[in-house]
Amino acid sequence: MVRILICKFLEVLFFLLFITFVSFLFIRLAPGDPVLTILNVDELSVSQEQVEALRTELGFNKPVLVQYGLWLLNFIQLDFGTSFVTGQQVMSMLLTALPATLELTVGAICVMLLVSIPLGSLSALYRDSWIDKISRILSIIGAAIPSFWLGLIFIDLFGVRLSWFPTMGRDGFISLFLPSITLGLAISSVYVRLLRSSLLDSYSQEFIRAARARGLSEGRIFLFHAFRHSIPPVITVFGVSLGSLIGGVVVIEVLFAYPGVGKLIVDAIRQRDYPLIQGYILIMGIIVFIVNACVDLSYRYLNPEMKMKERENN
Amino acid sequence: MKDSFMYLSIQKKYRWQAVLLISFTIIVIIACLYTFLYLRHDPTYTNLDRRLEGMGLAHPLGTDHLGRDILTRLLLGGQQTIGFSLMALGVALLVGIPIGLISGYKRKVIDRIFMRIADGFLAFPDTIVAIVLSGLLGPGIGNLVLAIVMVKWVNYARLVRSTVLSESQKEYILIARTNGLSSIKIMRKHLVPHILGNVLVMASLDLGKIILLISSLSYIGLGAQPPVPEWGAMLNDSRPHFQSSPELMIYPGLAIVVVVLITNLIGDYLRDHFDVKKEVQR
Amino acid sequence: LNNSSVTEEEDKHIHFLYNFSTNSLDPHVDSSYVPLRAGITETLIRLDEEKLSIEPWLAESWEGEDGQNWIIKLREDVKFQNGKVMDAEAVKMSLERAVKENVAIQNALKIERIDADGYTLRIKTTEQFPEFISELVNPNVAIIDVTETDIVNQPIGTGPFKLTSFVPGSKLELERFDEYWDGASKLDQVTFSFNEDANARTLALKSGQVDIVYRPEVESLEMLQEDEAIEVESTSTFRVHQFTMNLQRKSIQDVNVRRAIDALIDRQEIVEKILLNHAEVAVGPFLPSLPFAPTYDSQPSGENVAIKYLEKAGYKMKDGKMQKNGEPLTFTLLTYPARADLPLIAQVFQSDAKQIGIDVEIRQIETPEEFMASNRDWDLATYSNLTAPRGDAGYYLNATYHPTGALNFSKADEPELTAIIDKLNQTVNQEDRAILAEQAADYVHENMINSFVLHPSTIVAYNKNKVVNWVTTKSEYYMITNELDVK
Amino acid sequence: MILSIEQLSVSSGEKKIIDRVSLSIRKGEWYALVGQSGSGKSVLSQAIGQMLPSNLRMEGVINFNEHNMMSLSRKQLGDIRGKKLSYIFQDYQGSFTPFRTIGQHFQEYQKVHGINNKETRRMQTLEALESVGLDETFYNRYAFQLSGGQLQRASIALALMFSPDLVIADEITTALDSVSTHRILELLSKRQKESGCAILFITHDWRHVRRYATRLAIMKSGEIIESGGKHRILDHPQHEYTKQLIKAAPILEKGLPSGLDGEVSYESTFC
Amino acid sequence: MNLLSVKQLTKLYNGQEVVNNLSFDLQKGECLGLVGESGCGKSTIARCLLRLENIDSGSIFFKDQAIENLRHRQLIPFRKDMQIVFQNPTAALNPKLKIKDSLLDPYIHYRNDLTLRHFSFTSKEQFVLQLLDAVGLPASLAGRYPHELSGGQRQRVTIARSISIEPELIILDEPTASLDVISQAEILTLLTELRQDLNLSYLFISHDLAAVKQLSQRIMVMKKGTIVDQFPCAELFDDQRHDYTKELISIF
Ligand SMILES: Nc1ncnc2c1ncn2[C@@H]1O[C@H](COP(=O)(O)OP(=O)(O)OP(=O)(O)O)[C@@H](O)[C@H]1O
Ligand SMILES: Nc1ncnc2c1ncn2[C@@H]1O[C@H](COP(=O)(O)OP(=O)(O)OP(=O)(O)O)[C@@H](O)[C@H]1O
Ligand SMILES: [Mg+2]
Ligand SMILES: [Mg+2]
Repeated sequence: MVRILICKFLEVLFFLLFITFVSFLFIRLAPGDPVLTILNVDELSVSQEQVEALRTELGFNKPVLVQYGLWLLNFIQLDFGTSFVTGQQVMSMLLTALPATLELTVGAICVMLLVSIPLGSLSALYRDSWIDKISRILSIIGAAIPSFWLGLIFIDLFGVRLSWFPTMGRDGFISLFLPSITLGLAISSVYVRLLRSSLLDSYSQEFIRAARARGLSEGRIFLFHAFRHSIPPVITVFGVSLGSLIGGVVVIEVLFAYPGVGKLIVDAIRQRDYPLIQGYILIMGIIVFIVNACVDLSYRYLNPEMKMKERENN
Repeated sequence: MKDSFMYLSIQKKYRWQAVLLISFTIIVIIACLYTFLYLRHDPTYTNLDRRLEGMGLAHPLGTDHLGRDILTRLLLGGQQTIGFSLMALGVALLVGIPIGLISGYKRKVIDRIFMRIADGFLAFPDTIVAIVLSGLLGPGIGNLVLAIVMVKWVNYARLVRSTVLSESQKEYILIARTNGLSSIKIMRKHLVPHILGNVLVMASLDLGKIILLISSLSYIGLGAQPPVPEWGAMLNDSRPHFQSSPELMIYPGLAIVVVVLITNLIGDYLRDHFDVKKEVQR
Repeated sequence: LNNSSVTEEEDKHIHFLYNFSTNSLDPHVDSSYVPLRAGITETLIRLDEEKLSIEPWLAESWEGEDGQNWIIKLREDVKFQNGKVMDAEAVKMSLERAVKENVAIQNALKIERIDADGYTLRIKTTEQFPEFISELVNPNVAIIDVTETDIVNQPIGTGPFKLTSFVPGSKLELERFDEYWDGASKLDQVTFSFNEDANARTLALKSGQVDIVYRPEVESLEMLQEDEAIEVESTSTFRVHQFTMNLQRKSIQDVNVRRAIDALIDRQEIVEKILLNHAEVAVGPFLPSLPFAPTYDSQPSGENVAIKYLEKAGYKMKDGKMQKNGEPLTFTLLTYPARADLPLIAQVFQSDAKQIGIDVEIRQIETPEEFMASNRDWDLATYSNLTAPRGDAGYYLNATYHPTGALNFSKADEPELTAIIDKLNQTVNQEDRAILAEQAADYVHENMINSFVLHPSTIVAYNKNKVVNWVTTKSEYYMITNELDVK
Repeated sequence: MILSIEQLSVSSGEKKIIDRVSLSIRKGEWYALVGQSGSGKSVLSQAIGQMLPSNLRMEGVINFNEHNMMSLSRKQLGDIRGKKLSYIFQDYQGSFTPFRTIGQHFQEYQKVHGINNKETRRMQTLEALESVGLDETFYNRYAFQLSGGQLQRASIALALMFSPDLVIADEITTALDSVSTHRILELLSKRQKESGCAILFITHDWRHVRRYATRLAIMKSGEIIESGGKHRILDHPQHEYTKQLIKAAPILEKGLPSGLDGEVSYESTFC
Repeated sequence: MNLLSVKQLTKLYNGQEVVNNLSFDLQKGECLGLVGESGCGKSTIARCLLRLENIDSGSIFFKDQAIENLRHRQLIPFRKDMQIVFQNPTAALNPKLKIKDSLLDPYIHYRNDLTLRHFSFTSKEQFVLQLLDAVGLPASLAGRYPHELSGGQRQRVTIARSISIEPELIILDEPTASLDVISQAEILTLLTELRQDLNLSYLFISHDLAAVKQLSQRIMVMKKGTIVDQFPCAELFDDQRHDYTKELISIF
């Protein structure tokens, strides 16, 4: 048990080192730096010596490896640095913005579940019926519509013409609707199709026939046998596509002026706010890692075979 | 998930779809070729006196906010968008397939190294990498392609690797080994044909995603540069006119939807096609 | 506008929508200047929007004949929003914090020492620095109570409104400060929110969610104007859109080529068709209404003029290309998307140049300053610059034309011009400064070091059935004031 | 007569999979169904319980226990299936839902057939497992933790739980090795004798027919080409195909063509 | 002369002995049957003999040469004299290759080291036809893909492939288990004929006593990784047989 914990710990450590190092490299090797932004050259007079002086002060003239080492040293002391632009602690900025993003993501996932579970199940259960055809067409079209485009249409329709929802910002529960519906719809087409095919796969399994032979009702078979068997592939895909979900959040946040980490990072990239970018990548990496660990755990729960094997190995 | 098919397993049903798909694709290709061979309008010619004109004989779809012909730009944009997506996909395939093959077949050290690298890459959310990378390297479609390759190759390497891992357990590979084939020959002769189907399916489904990714990055200003008429960039350009001339956003948006739809349909079609065969084999 | 008629009887409230967002409210650091703009903080000196010169604000008066030792007298009736009195000691601490927290401010103020005495401040600058007082207009030099703990999220200033809540990146809720020294506002509350999407801002005004919108989408103005209830105001700013010329490039070094480029820019059409008249054609860098802006003779422009200049420079049209010694004339033109009209101007220029056989390659970059400084393989760049942000020409001339200036992307090194600027830096008297600034501007125009396109306007749209006393300022510094009211 | 099938046809689109088959099974008998691969044996067996996939159409008459199976409602069918008519399938692993324990399968099975007391259900489950030689440690195990033979035994226990009138066993031993096969069939035969149910036994293996069946039918391309008593067919096959089939069977010792003396008693090797 | 001789072969999987200290000899031209219930290690032996799997201890002599430690290159001359036929013909044929290509696969790789005695041909097509003919398949199958064939036909193809380079030893790992009785009988007959025609040696693995008895001269009975009984075919019903053998006979 102790060995496994140590292994897991080392794995996390390796992982963190890897993503921070690679992102550090990319960020620092990319052209451009934030010195001119910091000095507000647009409005204040600055001489080239002052620019160089600041560059030296921030350590941009040191070799990348040394910079990384220094960053790592701070990181170990749980100091993620301060934003060049706002002068605030990077972590506190990210943590204040994170709840908004989480809300949006959870909202989107709820929409996704609300859409894809009924649609996917119905089209699998009534294969080739009109409902199946409609949901298939919808999901194919859904996969082809750019989310930002859909969002604009929603803003125009529900925000302006109908005035049902606010078009922007984060102002209570109601402002969550449009962005999370947009994002939710954008991702759900994948899951409708996935759930459908996964259910069909389950229904072609022998144990469904066996359950029928035992006289179980169709409802029971769906709930307790087929549906549960269909979840793992869906979860796998969820884990794998988490990255594009997080990316989708960025686009949606920009579109809806939603004050989450996505908007934060787009600004940070524009202003070359290195510590913030670095912190963002770190946090997202950790989130992806945690979610994927949960996905692994859920396998263990959903698939007793894995659970037992694990137990034997220990 | 072994067989995830969208359509009936009856092959006859595919035929009309195939016809539809092929004709769609041909239309798109012809349209793009048309502009390539014969441009009625210079896509970068601005004429501020004729901005935001509606449909008409001279400009079938009207003009944009700088008085340029929308149809020409739309078609040229098709070449850009599709061309660059294909390029990104192609490079990702060229990188991913060999690595996946080697790491799946050779296992041991190579595989372990690869798996670590792949894990690392997967830890970065792909869209984020693309955003950060193209944001940092500066806007420009070349950088965007590079960013997409960086995030996509891993998927192919993994797919190939897992196919190879499961295939190389099969007895025909054992027999090939007893028959003295070298690793390279086994890979080339027995494994490559096997993975191509899967890769093709995944690639055609990916194409749509890449098109969407390129245009959404262009939309938030990280993609193509003006006056290149990339569809996402066109959408971005037309954003200010969303209220007054919504058609400026409708055309490129619809173009994206249609092309992605086609690639998705092709992908689904291929997937079913390959799956049906598998069914028979079982 | 369905909600507009419903004005609350008991609660006077205005919702203002701004075009930038900020994640920090630190008045000394935040470069979006939101605390000042939202009426939380104030500076010692302010810009008089009518005369376009500086006037005292929290200060009462100032002296500084030698341009290095300054004496500033403060108003004695000013209180911070926490009830503390603003005296020289508090101002000193506030200034010191600004200098400490913000390198840019440190560079801009060049303060050597501050002494506080009752309501009098004595400040010594490190060198002779005539612009010192005008630099105090900078919103990042706002006066706050630095003894407060959470300056980033809860700054305490002297302005007419105090902060009640702040959602980073989203909005501020403000409430009237009853003890405001210049007469408390009649409004009870103000919401100051951000949205960076111009479309979304327009939509928010149309749907009645907000009352005042800063920079609505230009393209949608016509539609807004159709609405009886909406007033659209547009005021030219101190900003100029210019073509920066890279004087290190061979072809650009020829003044006739520069003149040809200048002649090719169809300013009138750009102003009319791209900015829809919400801009003023620019010949020189300074807004014509500024005291030191030179007057220019009208000059011929257009393709033919450009071709003439090019012929003077030795170029000939051959095979549809403008050529000299068999070398076709081509330009690489930089532009960046942060100011949406710049890429459009670039594209129009590209198209116009093509008509006379010049190929222009547009390269879009993200951070123009950094890129232009470190890469020199470009000929032209569209750039937008504040030319007299605090009513003084010193900043722009130093930054853009002095060989040591950080914004000297042309790499201009003209001894005559440098001498004028150096002299300007020694001159304290306002009239003399104006003359020198004019000289410099004339020199720039004469030698076509940069070419100027237009002064964009600030556009503000508001619900005129509700909002009273809104003023759109040229400096864009002052937005929420104690005068603002609702019907 | 437990089951009588008259003129049953099953078709998929235009193609006839089963062509006018008639067959009847008596109470308590062991009825074997032998035939070519793909001749429609499994389809026939599924048609009896109305469990055909939706793309197959069927016509004809199936009378089970005086009920016309075709005219029953879903609810009534559910009651018959599992209670009066039960199935054992070839794929032992697949007969159990992978994420439910053996005990849960038994529990659920009894619950849907009206046994409401949980403790009773548990007791009966343990008893049933006991009767096929599985002790209570198997109660909490998952299917993948059992060997093929053990799983088939559990399936048998499950199928015989409510003493059905007819058990349909579709190639239940082809996936098992010879030793396990033997044990399973011995067990099935023993349990059949105890409960008195009839068995429709689908197989490829003449040895099993010879040893256990009372009557048999031979199928080829969707038709029953020959049916009758075991000895009649084994000793005097009429149809050419039947002759071929019998001839092709591997023979270990000479002189046992009919299986008459195959019914020699021997020590049961299990328990 | 012993064609194959195995001495104290042991193979571990995850620390468990799957094949335990096993020794046997196989003469040239002989068919040796190996029976035992599933999971007792029969296939493992087959893989070890072909060196598809490294063994943990013991030695394998093929034509009196030890091959247990040879590397890939050094093994080639031995491998061309041994072939294997697996239980599941579907998995043993590459689904993406046409039958004729699968058939020619070994020949193409060993062609330079081979001198064929039984087959003589001028073109590859001819060779394919001869091979198909040898296992009683129609020539029309050559251009098809594996999934277009029935199980019995596929198994014949794998047998044809294994004899294409005229090996001396063929390991038959349950070649008939997945087939129906009629096909089974046909395959067994075919194998017998081929053995006599080409002078082959077989190691015939099965758990079907009847099949083994029909094909082999000697029988080995295996249980849990060890050989418990070994005898000439004629002595199958003798009294001194091992208990396990008796059980196998009794349940037959
Ligand atoms: N759902 C279905 N749709 C269409 N055809 C089917 C379906 N199920 C079975 N068939 C066809 O019906 C025929 C009979 O199949 P069945 O499974 O009953 O054969 P079988 O006699 O059980 O064979 P085996 O001995 O191999 O199990 C086969 O040709 C098969 O292809
Ligand atoms: N690669 C492997 N890793 C771990 N264990 C294995 C491996 N291959 C086989 N085994 C184990 O070795 C034992 C013998 O397997 P083998 O396949 O040789 O049996 P067999 O006699 O051929 O059985 P069958 O008659 O079912 O083919 C089994 O218990 C199996 O689980
Ligand atoms: Mg069957
Ligand atoms: Mg085996």
